[in-house]
Amino acid sequence: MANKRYGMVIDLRKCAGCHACTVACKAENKVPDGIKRTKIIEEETGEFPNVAITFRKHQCMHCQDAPCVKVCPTKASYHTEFGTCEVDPKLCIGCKYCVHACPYRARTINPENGLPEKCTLCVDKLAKGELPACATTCIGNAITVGDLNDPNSEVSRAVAKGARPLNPEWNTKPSIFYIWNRR
Amino acid sequence: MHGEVLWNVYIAIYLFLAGISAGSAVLAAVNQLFGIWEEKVTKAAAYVAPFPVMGGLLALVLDLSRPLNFYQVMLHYNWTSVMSWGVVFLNLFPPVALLFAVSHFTGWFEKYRKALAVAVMALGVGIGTYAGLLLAAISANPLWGNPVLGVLFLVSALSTGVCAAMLVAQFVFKVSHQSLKGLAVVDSTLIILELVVIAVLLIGWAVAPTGGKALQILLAGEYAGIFLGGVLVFGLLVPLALNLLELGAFGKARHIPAVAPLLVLVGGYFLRHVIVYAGQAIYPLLLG
Amino acid sequence: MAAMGEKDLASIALVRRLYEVFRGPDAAGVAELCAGNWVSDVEETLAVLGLARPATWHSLLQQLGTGCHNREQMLEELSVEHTRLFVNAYGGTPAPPYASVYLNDQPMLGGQVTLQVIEWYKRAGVALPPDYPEPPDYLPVELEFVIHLIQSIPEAGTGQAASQLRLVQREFWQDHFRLWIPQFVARTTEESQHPLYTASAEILGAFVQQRAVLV
Amino acid sequence: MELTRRNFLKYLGIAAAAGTVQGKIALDLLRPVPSQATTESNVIYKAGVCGICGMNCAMKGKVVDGVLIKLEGNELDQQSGGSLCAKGNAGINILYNPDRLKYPMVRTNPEKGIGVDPKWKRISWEEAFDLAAQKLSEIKEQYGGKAIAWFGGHKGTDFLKAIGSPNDFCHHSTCDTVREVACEVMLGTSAYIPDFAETDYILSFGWDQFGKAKNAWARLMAKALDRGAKLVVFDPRLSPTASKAQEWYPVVPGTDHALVLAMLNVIISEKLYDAEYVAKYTTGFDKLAEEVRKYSPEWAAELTGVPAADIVRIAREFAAAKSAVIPCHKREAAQVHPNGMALVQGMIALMAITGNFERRGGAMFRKKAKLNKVSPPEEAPGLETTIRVDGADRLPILLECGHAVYQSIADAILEEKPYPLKAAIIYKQGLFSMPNPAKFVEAFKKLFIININIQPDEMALLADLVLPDVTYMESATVSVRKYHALYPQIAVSEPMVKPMYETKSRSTIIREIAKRMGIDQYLNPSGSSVRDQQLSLYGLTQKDVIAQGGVISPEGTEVKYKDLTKLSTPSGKIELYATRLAEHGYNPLPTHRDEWILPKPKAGEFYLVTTRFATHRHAQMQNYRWVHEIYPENYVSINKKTAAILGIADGEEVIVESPYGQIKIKAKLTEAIRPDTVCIPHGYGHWSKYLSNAYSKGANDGDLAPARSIEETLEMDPVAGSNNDCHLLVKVRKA
Repeated sequence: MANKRYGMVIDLRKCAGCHACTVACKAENKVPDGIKRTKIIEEETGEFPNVAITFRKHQCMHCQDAPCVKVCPTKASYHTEFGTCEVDPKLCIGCKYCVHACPYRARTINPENGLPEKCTLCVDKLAKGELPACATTCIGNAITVGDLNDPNSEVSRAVAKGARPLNPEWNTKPSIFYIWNRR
Repeated sequence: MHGEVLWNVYIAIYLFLAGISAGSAVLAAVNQLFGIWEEKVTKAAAYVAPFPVMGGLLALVLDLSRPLNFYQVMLHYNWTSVMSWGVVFLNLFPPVALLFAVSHFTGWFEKYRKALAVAVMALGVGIGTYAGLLLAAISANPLWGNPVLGVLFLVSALSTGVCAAMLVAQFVFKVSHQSLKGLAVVDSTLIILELVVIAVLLIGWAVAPTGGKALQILLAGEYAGIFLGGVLVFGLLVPLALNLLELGAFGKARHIPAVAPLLVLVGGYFLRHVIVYAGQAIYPLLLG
Repeated sequence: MAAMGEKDLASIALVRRLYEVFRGPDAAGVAELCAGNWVSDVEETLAVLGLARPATWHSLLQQLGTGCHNREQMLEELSVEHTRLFVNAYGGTPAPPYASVYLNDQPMLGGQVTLQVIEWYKRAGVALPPDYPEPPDYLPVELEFVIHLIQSIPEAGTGQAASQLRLVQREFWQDHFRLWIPQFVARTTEESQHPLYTASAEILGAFVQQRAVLV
Repeated sequence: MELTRRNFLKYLGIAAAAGTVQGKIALDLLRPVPSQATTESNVIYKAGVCGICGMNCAMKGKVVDGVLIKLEGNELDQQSGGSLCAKGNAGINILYNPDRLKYPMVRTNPEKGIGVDPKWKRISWEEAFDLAAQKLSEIKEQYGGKAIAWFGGHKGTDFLKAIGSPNDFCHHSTCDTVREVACEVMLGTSAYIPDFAETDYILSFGWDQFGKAKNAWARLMAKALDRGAKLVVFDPRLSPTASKAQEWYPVVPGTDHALVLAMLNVIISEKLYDAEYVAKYTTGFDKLAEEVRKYSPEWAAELTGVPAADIVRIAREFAAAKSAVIPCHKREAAQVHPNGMALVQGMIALMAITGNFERRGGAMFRKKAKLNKVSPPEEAPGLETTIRVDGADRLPILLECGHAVYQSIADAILEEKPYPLKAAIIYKQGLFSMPNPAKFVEAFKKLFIININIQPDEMALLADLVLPDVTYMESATVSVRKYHALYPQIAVSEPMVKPMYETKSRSTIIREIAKRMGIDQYLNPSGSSVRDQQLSLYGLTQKDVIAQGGVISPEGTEVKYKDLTKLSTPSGKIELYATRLAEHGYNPLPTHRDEWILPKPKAGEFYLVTTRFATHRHAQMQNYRWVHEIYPENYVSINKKTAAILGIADGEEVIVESPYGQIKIKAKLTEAIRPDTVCIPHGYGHWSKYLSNAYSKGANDGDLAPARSIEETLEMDPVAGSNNDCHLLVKVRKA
């Protein structure tokens, strides 16, 4: 089993909602027209004048207990040695079960090759010791990437300090954590 | 806002055809084992059983976005995936059902017919149930993620299977009016059961925290017409009424041979269509 | 050294004539058209290749017949139409003559498709001069590459070099050229208001359809 | 064998005889090279400078086989800090957009106007240069050089000088002239930089660089917030910046000035100011104190809707903070109102009396690196006249700042006052940069227009001659860090890829035209030798800087503080009482003028504020796929409750009408805006059908703006000449 678990802590207090991550990802990963692997979701709560807006970077959560991996009939969806969720194009038959099973709605189908299209945490860059494209370009420095299984990593420390995943009640053990906006 | 449709009409067709096969297989097996009606009924149902699911499999392959990799699903299994279980059933059912049909057609392996019947019934129930469970396993989906869906798909599979067999029994094998009446009783029972299961589902959604969306889309949203009209009224209530007429519940019996089973079949398709489409429309893909 | 067959020569001549059209009109080109050289070469090569004349051939001849009385005006018309079809047009350029626009995951130039084309050129032993301003997947460049492959394969004989070239030719045609040209042709014929471009696109489409099976 | 009879062999130049052919046809384009079996690509990184916004972030471009694959920020650069915004990342779209202008073109349709197809014809550069030179020479001959104008970026100043024209136009009066002029007269420089990295307190009056994603400022403000700095935002809408603030006050649009004055009043009357700093580094404090005495917090509360107690508290917090800053960029909501100039004066005074200029965490002066000067080989003969078409000669301080009056040009052209304009070279200015563009279209119909442009936008459609420009990814530059230069720094770029198609740089184009007019000796030299010459001040060449990572910091990266007694103001100090304004007969103090406060909107009427999406710069990015996809169209934000009263549903089309025009646009209902205010993001409504993605998406807020004549401008803002785009009320109704 993989003993690394790469994940991301996204500090929503620093996220300007600028979409640089979305565009950098498109450039890095040649994501087809009309599809985004990561995107900013703007959430407004409250009533004027007590209103808050949160910009949240949304993407594949790289769950450790991933519904997509669980439902894939051919084990094409799997965890890499970095603990990220990945799709093996050789095994994938394009049944789309994973797309429907993902509670975060973080997958779609690439019309060019029929494969599930989603964030890979730029696993090829991780393998080279580089950071994902979104993390390097983030103008608010809101994105930290590291090994959650290493208690001394910056991400682990942020999690220890209270960074939370989205919908932990789904028990999918996501590897993407958020530090929520204070307003 | 509308969700992206990734599972389209092919999947609805597949679910529908697989259900017919499952239902008629169970009917054939039950009559084989218990001899409730004349043998022609078994024959009719046994002849129906293997074929729709084969058409369904074709539809399934057409739905794949990587159809050339189709064979991988038979080489690699993932036992946490309901779909892999389905693959097992789908691998075994057609040959067994075909064997059963051949046995009735040619009279071969008559000795093993009962054993075949047991196998065909088990696999039929498997196919009839797993499709619903496949959707039910998607627990994040407020419409699909409901285990009762497995029961609904099974009951509907039996109902459509019985109706398909009824049509063949009636027009190809010219079975007796008596047997048809008996099948109409079975069909009516299944329809009532299906209505009860639907009621349970609706109540389930009504009390579930996220079920409101499911109710909204089925009862008031863009799929309300097809669900209320196509499934409930014309697919269940009208054929039930026709069956009851047929059975003399309202006085003099009359013969309206094909209408009720046909309506049940059409309703059976609509049911799967609605569930497949509404389940996708219920919330959008976030990364489109 | 194996010689090129008649069909290869005709293909080269035809592609060359099409190349002249898609590269854009100039006074010399109009002179060729009006002298009838362009038409007769195309007719002859089509006959050798067993390809039919396109449906718009007759109207092209008519247009040339009347248009050649005022060559300057004809050049003007061709220029405006070439610009509209292939450069910048009101409502979006109908048929950008760049493969990447059709084949990239994203509708823009550059990207994987351009890199692939560069690789095929490299493997076939050709390159664009550094100061050539158009991108490598520009239609006239790819047409020249088609010519290059046709004439260098027989020349390379039967050795490893020849099989390498044949492999490049097969990849270039199957994974690339035959995929985007039909789209380009469809868009051009749909939008073109001048029979020279309609006819040339139709001929290009027919030629690619025929030859794609052979390579 | 029939071969011998084939005519086409003659065409191919191939000799054929008796069944054999000899020769090979020569290729025009492809050249033989040693064939390579390898499929390995050759990846290199090139040094670049982003050209999308004025921040000019230093970048690295990943280039494979001459194809630009990806852009990344250069971490050596204090502005980019290693990151790029969405726009910067989408730069590749600009380079490789199929809609791009590729060759010189002339219009063949003489009719011009909105929605009229110019019916372009590709021509050669020779023809283009000849045509341009001939037209401009004719006009110069007949009407004088002054009949020729340059629009955009002051990049044609030398050309205008060479032909004797004073008409050098830029867009700043619809943008940031109030800030520039106020800073010039009080600080002797055109801008200051917020030292977010160290600050403890940030006060924003509509300033929203989070929302606009200006790289360094957004990044450093995020850092400030992370460090626990306090952010207080006054903005009629909950902007992205406001969404990060501890306190947000939805102030009445156009009234921020009253807040600043009341805070000055509190700080001075409660003696919370830094008396020692004031005495040492400022002049005119007593006059300021006298002026602000009348602006009580209660008075401001009445105008602005911000409770007096909060004004007092914030003023005290601001004064007590160890360091505090009021960032001010341009075109913030409050500055597009006639009190805008005084507002910036007040902001500067507020920071000055609390001792926050040139202090850690306060407002810093730009530390711009020097370069060796380059000048033309020959001095130009001089201007024909100093009287300008835009009337900027009547605003001496604005002119000294090097700017123009933009909005007045349309009327001047139409009325031919003070003299007729006949031709314009328009570079980097879209039609949508102009307020009330319909009026400008009418004006432009009267001119011969040469447009140097990258994409076929509305300006290109109005042009007589379209000349394709290179992008910043195809050219080299020496770029002095300016926007956020805490220490002197220079970034150098090289062409990442060679210029595509037949595009040429502006300097080449202008030189070729000038050559044909016989005036090229008056132009600034350009090219790589000039860049080397500029850098020779540091004993370096362009290549050396690129070898050092593309960015150099000649004096190190330490922040050095400027002596605040040696400023470029007349007194050398910060002038709270701006003597330069007084000299010209203007009010030197940040006096509030009640008559410039808009009347309260009646039912169905609204204040208008504008913004722009983080993914777009002005009206220039909407056609680029990666960012287009994120915000394909704009909308008008309306408060949910107000919309309910008007019966407007979310996503429904509405008509927004101002005294100057109307637009049809979708409504976006939100709680994040004042009920009496609507907000429209800028840059949409493109009507150039050549823009395949942006065409007809959304609407242009500029259609609602006035293009004020010079007389109107002088009445509202005689000092900075700003257009005050949003000094109006709009009506909103269902479409």
